[in-house]
Amino acid sequence: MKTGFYPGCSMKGSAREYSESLLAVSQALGRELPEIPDWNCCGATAAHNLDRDLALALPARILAAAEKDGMYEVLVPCAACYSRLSVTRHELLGDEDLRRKISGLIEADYRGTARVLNIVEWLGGIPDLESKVRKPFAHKVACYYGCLLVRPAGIVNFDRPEEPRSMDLLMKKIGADPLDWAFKTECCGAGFSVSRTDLVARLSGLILDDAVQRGAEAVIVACPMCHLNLDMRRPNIEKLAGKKYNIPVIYITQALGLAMGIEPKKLGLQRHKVKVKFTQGLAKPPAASITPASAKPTAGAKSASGDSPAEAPFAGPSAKRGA
Amino acid sequence: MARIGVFICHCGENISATVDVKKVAAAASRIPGVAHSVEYKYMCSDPGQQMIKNAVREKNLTGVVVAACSPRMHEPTFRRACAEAGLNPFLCEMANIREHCSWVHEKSDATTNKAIDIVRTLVAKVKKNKALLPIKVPVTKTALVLGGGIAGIQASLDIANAGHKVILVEKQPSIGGHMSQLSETFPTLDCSQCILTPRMVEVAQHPNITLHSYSELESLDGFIGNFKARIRKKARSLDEKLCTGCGLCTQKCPTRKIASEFDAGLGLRPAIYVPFPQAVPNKPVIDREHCTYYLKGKCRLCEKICPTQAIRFDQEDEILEVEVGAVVLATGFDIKHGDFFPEYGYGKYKDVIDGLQFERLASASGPTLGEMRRPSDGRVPETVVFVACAGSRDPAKGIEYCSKICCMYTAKHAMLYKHKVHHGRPYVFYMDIRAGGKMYEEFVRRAQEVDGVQYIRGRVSRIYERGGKLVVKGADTLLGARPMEIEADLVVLATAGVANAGAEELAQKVHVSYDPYYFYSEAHPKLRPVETNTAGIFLAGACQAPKDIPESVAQASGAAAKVAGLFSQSELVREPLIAVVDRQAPPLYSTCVGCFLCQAACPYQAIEKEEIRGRDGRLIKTVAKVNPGLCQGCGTCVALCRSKSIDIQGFSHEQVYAEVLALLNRGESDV
Amino acid sequence: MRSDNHVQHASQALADRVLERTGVEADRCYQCGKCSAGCPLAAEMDFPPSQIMHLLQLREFPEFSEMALRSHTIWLCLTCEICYARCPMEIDIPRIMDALRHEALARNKVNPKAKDILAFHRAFLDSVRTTGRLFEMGQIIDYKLRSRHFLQDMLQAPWMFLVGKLHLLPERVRGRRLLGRIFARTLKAKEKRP
Amino acid sequence: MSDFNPKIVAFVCNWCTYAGADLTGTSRMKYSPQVSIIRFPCTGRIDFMLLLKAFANGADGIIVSGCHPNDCHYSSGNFHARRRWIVFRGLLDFLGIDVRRVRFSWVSAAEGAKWAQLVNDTAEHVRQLGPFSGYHRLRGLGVG
Ligand SMILES: Cc1cc2nc3c(=O)[nH]c(=O)nc-3n(C[C@H](O)[C@H](O)[C@H](O)COP(=O)(O)OP(=O)(O)OC[C@H]3O[C@@H](n4cnc5c(N)ncnc54)[C@H](O)[C@@H]3O)c2cc1C
Ligand SMILES: Cc1cc2nc3c(=O)[nH]c(=O)nc-3n(C[C@H](O)[C@H](O)[C@H](O)COP(=O)(O)OP(=O)(O)OC[C@H]3O[C@@H](n4cnc5c(N)ncnc54)[C@H](O)[C@@H]3O)c2cc1C
Ligand code: SF4
Ligand code: SF4
Ligand code: SF4
Ligand code: SF4
Ligand code: SF4
Ligand code: SF4
Ligand code: SF4
Ligand code: SF4
Repeated sequence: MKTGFYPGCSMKGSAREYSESLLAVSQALGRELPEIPDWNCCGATAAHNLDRDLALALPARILAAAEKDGMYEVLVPCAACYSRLSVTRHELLGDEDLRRKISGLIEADYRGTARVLNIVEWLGGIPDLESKVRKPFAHKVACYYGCLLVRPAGIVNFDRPEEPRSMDLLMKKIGADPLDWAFKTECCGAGFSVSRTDLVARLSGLILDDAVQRGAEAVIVACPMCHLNLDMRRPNIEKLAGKKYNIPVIYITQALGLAMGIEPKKLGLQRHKVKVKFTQGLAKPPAASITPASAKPTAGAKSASGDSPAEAPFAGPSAKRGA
Repeated sequence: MARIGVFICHCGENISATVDVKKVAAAASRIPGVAHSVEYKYMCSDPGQQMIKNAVREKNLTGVVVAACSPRMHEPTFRRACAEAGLNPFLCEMANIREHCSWVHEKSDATTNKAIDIVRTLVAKVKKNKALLPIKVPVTKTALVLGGGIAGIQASLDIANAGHKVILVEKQPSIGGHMSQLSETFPTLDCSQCILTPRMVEVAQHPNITLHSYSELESLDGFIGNFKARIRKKARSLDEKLCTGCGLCTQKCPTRKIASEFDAGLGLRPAIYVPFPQAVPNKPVIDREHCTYYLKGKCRLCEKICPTQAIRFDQEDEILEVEVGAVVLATGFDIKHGDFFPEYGYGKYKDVIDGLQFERLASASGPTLGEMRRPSDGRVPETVVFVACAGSRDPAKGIEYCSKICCMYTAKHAMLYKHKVHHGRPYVFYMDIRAGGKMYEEFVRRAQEVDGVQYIRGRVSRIYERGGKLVVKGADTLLGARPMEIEADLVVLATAGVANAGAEELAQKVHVSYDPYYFYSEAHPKLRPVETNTAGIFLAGACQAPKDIPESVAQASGAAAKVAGLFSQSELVREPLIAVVDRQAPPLYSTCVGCFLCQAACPYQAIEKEEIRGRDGRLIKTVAKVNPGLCQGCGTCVALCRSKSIDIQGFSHEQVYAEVLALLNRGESDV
Repeated sequence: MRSDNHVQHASQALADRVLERTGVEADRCYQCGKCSAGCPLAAEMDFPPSQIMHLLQLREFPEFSEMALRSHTIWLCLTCEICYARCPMEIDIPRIMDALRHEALARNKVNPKAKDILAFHRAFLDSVRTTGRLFEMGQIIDYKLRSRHFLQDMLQAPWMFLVGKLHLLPERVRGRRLLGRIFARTLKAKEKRP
Repeated sequence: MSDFNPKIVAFVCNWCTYAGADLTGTSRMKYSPQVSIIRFPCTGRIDFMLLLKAFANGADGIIVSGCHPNDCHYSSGNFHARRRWIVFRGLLDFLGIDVRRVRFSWVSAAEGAKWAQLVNDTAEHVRQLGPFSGYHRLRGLGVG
């Protein structure tokens, strides 16, 4: 009974620090994460954009390999890969003919025994995470779930598609103050990072702007694609918006690692485009990480920080109204 | 031995032109058991009827078949004639040789033969007919009205004014229902309280109406004309007879920060309270969930201050038993609220409110005294977005139907807002405008043309807060579905109208059926819209489906007319064509095996369980029993019963089997 | 069973082909517009998602189906699933978009404005086909050749390399022969590229 | 076979189809005389053993007709009938009776013409099927 690990291509390249931080954290937690033997690319957006069978076959081969290796669940930290793998499992388990057809394509019998886990689910399943915290990550954070972690609800089925809370709860456990903000699940531009950088700059810009307006010190992500768009595409975003955003974008595992006292370098924080400045002392955030626009918190920011979604998601008179 | 008389009618030429009536009469006379067979020009004429009466007396007939027109036309005529001659009317049948024979076939032997077949069939049936006595049930001329909204109020007043007693039971401390919460009402924009309060007072003062407020139905047994109801009068924690309604207690109570139900959570009330100033009865109740004394054992300030010593902390609920002849359900509806619209931030942002909250904001008696101020910071909203169909027509949210009233009240809200904030900008996001009613379309047009409300056709996708404003993301589907954003100060959701939380429980208590959304089902969607499938229980108002005030009132008056009709006689006489369960001598008692398939199938909840006990009180078996007050004689149970233990009078197994055999020209002896 | 043979059913209405392949009924759409209101790229699209649904619904008018197939929309759709999550009729729009893209590709009806997007997808899959995994460096070069956007991202690549995010050599999967066969049986079998 | 005059029994409900057949008469529409009607309060009352009984005693065809769904005078009787009809079809098959000899239909009180049509169609249909000859077998099964 082992939990397998599917890194996915970007974690070997552009999102290297995600995998570095995940492995550092899992090691500190004493959890082994063996990689699925000889895994391949899940096909990402490109495959399902161009061919349905291919889009099912690539993930099916990965899952079949995991099954063969005796893995009963597979951790897929990249939200995009997670989506492809979940969708594939869902579709193949729901359609026997299709399952047989795809099994034929990948020359292996895919059975669907291995469950697919995203990073939030996996971390959420670790008991007593709080006790591992050495230096509370005492920062105001905006948890960014993006699209594929929570949607489509019928397939991923682990948090609600609007106003999700699971990541905020995790952040609370490590001492952070998760903000109530508006762009938790709005799209960052996803796979258009290279082909339509203009669109990515616009969509990601909206996300950063809201986080900054509400006084967030960092955006927490669980997807290399989100990170790429929000961090590496920062110059494009700033150019379009005509202003600077210094807010860092941090993988959930990096935040956790910092709280557990793991050395920033091991977490790959130096590889970010936007410098993560509160890596050492973990005390006060530098003023520079907040743009002038957020210096005077708006009414929204005030009420938002007042009741963080994790503890009182729906405070308000109408919710408590009697019959 | 049967002595059947057969009377064949010519109907002028209507029958005799195609059917050889003489031949039919001759053939009939040869059927075993037929003692008399004649034909005549007009059977329904006075001489025709007289012929039948004479024959019944002179020939000692045990049954009569009139071969003429459709029984739907003249069955009552001939049954009455038989009764007058001393023959039980249920021993008379009609053979339809006009509509089903002479009018639809050409003149021929085949047609005459068919007429003979029909006569033979009915003769076979009538031989198996049994004398039946009409069912008489006494009627208690008191009505129980459940729910004191506008529908319950109207029904109570109409019944009371017809001279009958009414017991009105209202769950809340005051009657008035949702209408009392409304500011102004469409399509005339007259003040809701102004037209409602006089009726509430009338209820309180009417000599024929007994009002039990702050009360609920415990149980209901019995059947039409003869119900027994148990009513729980919840403890108000004060002696209503002593309390003068001076209001000192409510002013002095130190526990004052409780969200007011009447103000839809936008205002506050004390622990001892009257829901609103015009309440009927105008006596407070102590809310034990919040009162400091009940929570912590200290305070009793109200007791000290009350000039009449009316407060009773140890008062207990009281159970009343009443007998009533009819029940009117008028328990109304609710609108959806709570955490069902996360993408709109409903329940999260203070300035995303629902329709009833807007009514309170607009009401001169509301928390802002009618000034348009938004809940979060009290500022006057400059831009207000109204979202129609919020949760209605939305299978994903579990509601497929249109809530019917919200298009109208949304137009009203936008208008009221504009009347109060002249420079304000009201926008309505809608899918369709449903304004079918007298002066309704004109009302909506006025909102657009005169008051300048901007209507945008499209459903809002998302609402979130940004810098103290609410960003509303919509699209105008009439403009290429281009997305658009409006920065609003206030958003009003026209949330779906839904059944009351307790609707299902109540339906089960009184045995009426309900639809998948827990709205009560009418007996027929077109022709019996105010009755339920349970005889003697009627519907009024929004408990049946979302509806506006005029419709609620019309239905309430309809229900009241039905009740008054029922109460117009002291006895209810019903045709005895109902089901009966087999009864036998011991040791069998009944062939019924107690499977109760029949009970589940009966649309009228007419089948009960009866325990058969020995002399020593030991339970021998449980069998089905038909309540003659409820059974409508549909026969569904009969077809379903595998042990053939339930039969229907007038359409019994024996009768219909005899008909089939006779029609196929096989005498009983042939089988 | 759903069929993926795009040509065989060409006489059938597009909406019915889509239904057959995806099980998603565009006909259930009642044009509320909530999808278009929430779609992050609706403003960029020639036909926002609700209009794509309507183009399909009018199945007796082949010219409308054609507009859906040739639309820029289907290539802009990010599969962000926002529309599906919020659609009151629970219509899986992204899935319809997938099916439309596949058909547009198979029938050579790709909107010219989608050229860069398509080039990127192809470069990506080529990389996967040959190595089994995405070789980012290789893909970027391939994409640049296809799209002819030579200057774009020139500034990013050296930086990525510096922080250790770009490798100069691809990782190769042992089972890449099998992957080659998978590609041959799927995408390649249907797509005829110049 | 042309001089074969089938015997068809129609089991109809009082509120819709019986009234519909009355309307056929009042409108003086003509139809085949091979059909005779037996009146029931509701299709829900129609026990399908009766249908077998009719076949066992020489009926060549049967019509069962009542109110349209949702129009039942007793609100749900016709749904029960429809449910039973589905079961009954299977039974007919099992007994070797051609299912086409039984017509299950909805005729409302306003559908006089539909009634005439239904009768003529059924008569024609049964005429083509020929006389029902399986009744000896049915009687052997004890249905008679
Ligand atoms: C925001 C809004 C605005 C509206 N504006 C208008 C308008 O301008 N014009 C218009 O014509 N209509 C309007 N309506 C519709 C109007 O409110 C209804 O038509 C009307 O209230 C229906 O009356 P009712 O008596 O059937 O139900 P209700 O008003 O709901 O009354 C039902 C009563 O029964 C009581 N009750 C419930 N359950 C029980 C129980 N188990 N036992 C005893 N008592 C019980 C309740 O406490 C309540 O007093 C509006 C509705 C809303 C939501
Ligand atoms: C095309 C169409 C389709 C419809 N479809 C449906 C439907 O599917 N479902 C539905 O629920 N409703 C439907 N309706 C509506 C339905 O017809 C009406 O609701 C219903 O007929 C109204 O009944 P009534 O008795 O009020 O009026 P009417 O049916 O008009 O009856 C009025 C009667 O009064 C008589 N009369 C008139 N003046 C006098 C006088 N001075 N003295 C004496 N007698 C007089 C008339 O001759 C007539 O017999 C439809 C209507 C139309 C036009
Ligand atoms: S009884 Fe009927 S058939 Fe005979 S005359 Fe009267 S209306 Fe005509
Ligand atoms: S103070 Fe006494 S009399 Fe006055 S309202 Fe309160 S309970 Fe009634
Ligand atoms: S005892 Fe309760 S109701 Fe009375 S004054 Fe005190 S808190 Fe108010
Ligand atoms: S009445 Fe209007 S707003 Fe209400 S559900 Fe129906 S269409 Fe929507
Ligand atoms: S179906 Fe027949 S046997 Fe069963 S309970 Fe009813 S009457 Fe008795
Ligand atoms: S005849 Fe109909 S109403 Fe009467 S008991 Fe049977 S099923 Fe119920
Ligand atoms: S949200 Fe759904 S129903 Fe509404 S327009 Fe879009 S696809 Fe159609
Ligand atoms: S899935 Fe596509 S169509 Fe739907 S909202 Fe996202 S981008 Fe728009």
